[in-house]
Amino acid sequence: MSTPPPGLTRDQIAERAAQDIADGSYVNLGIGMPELIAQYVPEGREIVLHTENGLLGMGPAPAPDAVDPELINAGKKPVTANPGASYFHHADSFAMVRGGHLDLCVLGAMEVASNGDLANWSTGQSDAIPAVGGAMDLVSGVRVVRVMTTHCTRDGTPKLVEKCSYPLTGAGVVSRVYTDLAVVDVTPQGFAVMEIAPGWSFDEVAARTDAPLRDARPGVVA
Amino acid sequence: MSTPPPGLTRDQIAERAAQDIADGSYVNLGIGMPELIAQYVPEGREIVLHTENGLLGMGPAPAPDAVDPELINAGKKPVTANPGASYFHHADSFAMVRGGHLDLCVLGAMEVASNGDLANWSTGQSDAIPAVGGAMDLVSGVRVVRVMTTHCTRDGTPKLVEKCSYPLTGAGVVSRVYTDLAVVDVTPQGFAVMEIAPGWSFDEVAARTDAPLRDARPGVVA
Amino acid sequence: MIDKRVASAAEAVAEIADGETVMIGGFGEAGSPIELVHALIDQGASGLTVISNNAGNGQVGLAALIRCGQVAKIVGSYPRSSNSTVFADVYRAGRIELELVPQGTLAERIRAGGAGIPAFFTPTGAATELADGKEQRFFDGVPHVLEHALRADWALIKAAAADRHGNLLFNKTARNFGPIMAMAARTTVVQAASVGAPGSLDPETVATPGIFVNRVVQIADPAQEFDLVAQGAHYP
Amino acid sequence: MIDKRVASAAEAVAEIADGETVMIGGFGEAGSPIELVHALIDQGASGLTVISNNAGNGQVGLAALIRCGQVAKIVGSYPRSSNSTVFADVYRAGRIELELVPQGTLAERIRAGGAGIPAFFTPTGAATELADGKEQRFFDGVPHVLEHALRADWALIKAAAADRHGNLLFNKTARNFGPIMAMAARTTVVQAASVGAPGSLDPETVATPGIFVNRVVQIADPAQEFDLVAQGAHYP
Repeated sequence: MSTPPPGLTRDQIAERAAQDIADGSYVNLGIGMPELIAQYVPEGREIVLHTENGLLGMGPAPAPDAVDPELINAGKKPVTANPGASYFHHADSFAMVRGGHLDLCVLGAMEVASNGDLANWSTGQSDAIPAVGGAMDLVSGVRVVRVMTTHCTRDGTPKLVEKCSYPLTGAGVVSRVYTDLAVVDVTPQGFAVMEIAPGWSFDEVAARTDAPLRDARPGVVA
Repeated sequence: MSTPPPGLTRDQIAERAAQDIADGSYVNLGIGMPELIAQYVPEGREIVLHTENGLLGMGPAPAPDAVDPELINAGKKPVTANPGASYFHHADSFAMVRGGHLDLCVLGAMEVASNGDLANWSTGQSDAIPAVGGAMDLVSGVRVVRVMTTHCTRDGTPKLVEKCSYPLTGAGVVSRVYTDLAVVDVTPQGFAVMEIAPGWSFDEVAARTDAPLRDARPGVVA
Repeated sequence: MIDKRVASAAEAVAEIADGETVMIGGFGEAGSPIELVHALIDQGASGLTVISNNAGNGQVGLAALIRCGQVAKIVGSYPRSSNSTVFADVYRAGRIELELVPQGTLAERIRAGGAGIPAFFTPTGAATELADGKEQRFFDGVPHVLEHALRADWALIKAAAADRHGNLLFNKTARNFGPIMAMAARTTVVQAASVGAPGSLDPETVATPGIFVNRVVQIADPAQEFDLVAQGAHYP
Repeated sequence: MIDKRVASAAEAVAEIADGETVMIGGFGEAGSPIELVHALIDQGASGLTVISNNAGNGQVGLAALIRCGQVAKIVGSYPRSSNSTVFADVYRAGRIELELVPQGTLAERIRAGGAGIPAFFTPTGAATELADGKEQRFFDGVPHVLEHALRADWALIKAAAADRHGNLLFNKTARNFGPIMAMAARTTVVQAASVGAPGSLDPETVATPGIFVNRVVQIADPAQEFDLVAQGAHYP
């Protein structure tokens, strides 16, 4: 088969993920790639970003001369607060998370299984420093959990798998995955491809996925 | 035996109970008679009153023309807030109670048993309207629970008993009782009389108590 | 755009359906969302389960809702009132069910409902008849009971100030159950004396973040239940 | 008279004893009670169990406390740091124990410790290896784990403003664990940039009521851990 073109850039994935966020949503964006999504919320939609360290209504990064070291996000980077923001302590913040008050979170992933299992906190390696943060809370409490990730690791190993090999963050929690190659839904029948990156074929995406894929693109008869 | 003089007035009982409140204490005073205690805190001692509906630093009743219907105590009466006060919601208020943060509460009683059991919420009568409020929370969480009450009911029935006949508020919770006739401690050996009202004898108090009494007054050899 | 304002109390409570569970804020007469409760009386939903610390005062608000026969069950801690016989009369007539809960347990069960905690152990009420039939367990030698979260279809609460996002400030001890009921209901309806633009409230002082609020009705000059009861007012 | 002020950070932490449990506020570099932690380093108590979301940054604060060998165990959610290898080095050398807790469970366990709730069920972490060995139970068909309260001998936290009674205000996301740790310790020590008379703080906006606070030290111009780490500062 011919070599496909490059997949979507990180910004393009973020832009695609942002299109699915409804006006008025309360959203938590995971540390790293998912943070980019905030920059692509379509014009005319107002969303409220939650950062689990204690801020609802998070705004963009401040100008370098306006950094307040006591106003940071969960990734420990300086941020701002939008009009209508509020500050609260950690127990209240995770009451929002665990209590089902957030509409959506978009997290990074090491692996997503075709039953919706997510692994994104530990490689299980004995010399790694264990660290979990708020990921398990988010996946168990937020109404809709999506993932934004590269389709494969840097060495080409698929991240969409039949069964996670890394320790789980949560079981059966992911409903949709945005990658550089495709938009993939988790369904009762496993992974369903909803969209494919320009220049890529279903078979090329399937070859880079370690689980059965169903072609569910609108207009495509599988 | 000769008829003893009247016992202490409600104000005198309150004054006596107030003397045992240490400077700097956080205190909850039950609805009714115990509320009087606030008026008799000895000069030079600063105490902070908690009212479980959501105020720490409760002050005295306001002037009639300064009543705010949204500033009330647990007895639903208008109060004021002292400098250093704070308002909070009910879950935070009872976190203070249940979490052991209050030094002392003084409650009313229908019965106190010699093992410290307290009954003060229900007569168990089938036509009564059941109501418990915060009493059970207070007795299970506050470090020291004392009682202020008349020694007997209006019809002369003793309130200090060997075993409560009414439904319990809490088991083994009361450590000291202030009445119009005596100050009585609850000890591992049962009730111990620490002080007696002027003009009253130990035997006269014992005759109005429905449990064994030990005379533990300083200087008295039992 | 996030705009949780609705035009009237009637509109805010229009969808409350027969048989649903409604949390109603307030402690005694402080913090009662009188205008919302009266709108619920006008609306007529019946067979309601009401979660509220008390059972109303005088002949207005929750007492009137009960008198109108709309409440099948009360979950609360202190339904006795020195200024109303409405609950007592209906209860003695066997026309209302009561689940009596210690006040702190009531608050914690509501907070748990809002925080995604389905159940917790508490020492409150252990070794009393209110623990009968409940799972018990000892921690550090002290008996505790397992208590379950409370949630509701609706919460009706009163705030002093709000913004378009539903952020809330309360007034003094009228705060009482407002913030936790807002967390524990599927749809939280707030009456607020003022409703400003986002940014009108200091983010450090917001007592209820807007994420917990669904609808805000401005009632610029709310009646005080305290005053209505003192005046002998009767609703409807 | 209630006066919780103490003259210095050294005096405030003087009684912390070997083997005790210390909660340390802060998330990342925001809200770190740097001056209190440095006083604890000077004081020298060892064998401590530290409850803190992270495990320190750079070579100051909690990272320095660990480097000095004073910490036997960390209870936290995210001890990795992009700007410090202190914890990683000590952990790989087998010289520190780690109890890893999901961040929301950590917060809820601390809040439970302060609220007199010995244990609660949470869905977080169920069906993961962090639930291994824990009691599990289904609610509404969803697996939950039983988590136990966390308490401590000491809490060291940072506030923006305090009064003589120990009422506290915080600054933005530096609030993080401060209010709940204050509830869960036998002795809560606060460093605050300003300490006023009772009445200097608006009672509607107090984030931590003074009942949860035992000692207040004024540190008028506190160092920001963020700045110290950026400067490559090293303590002691």
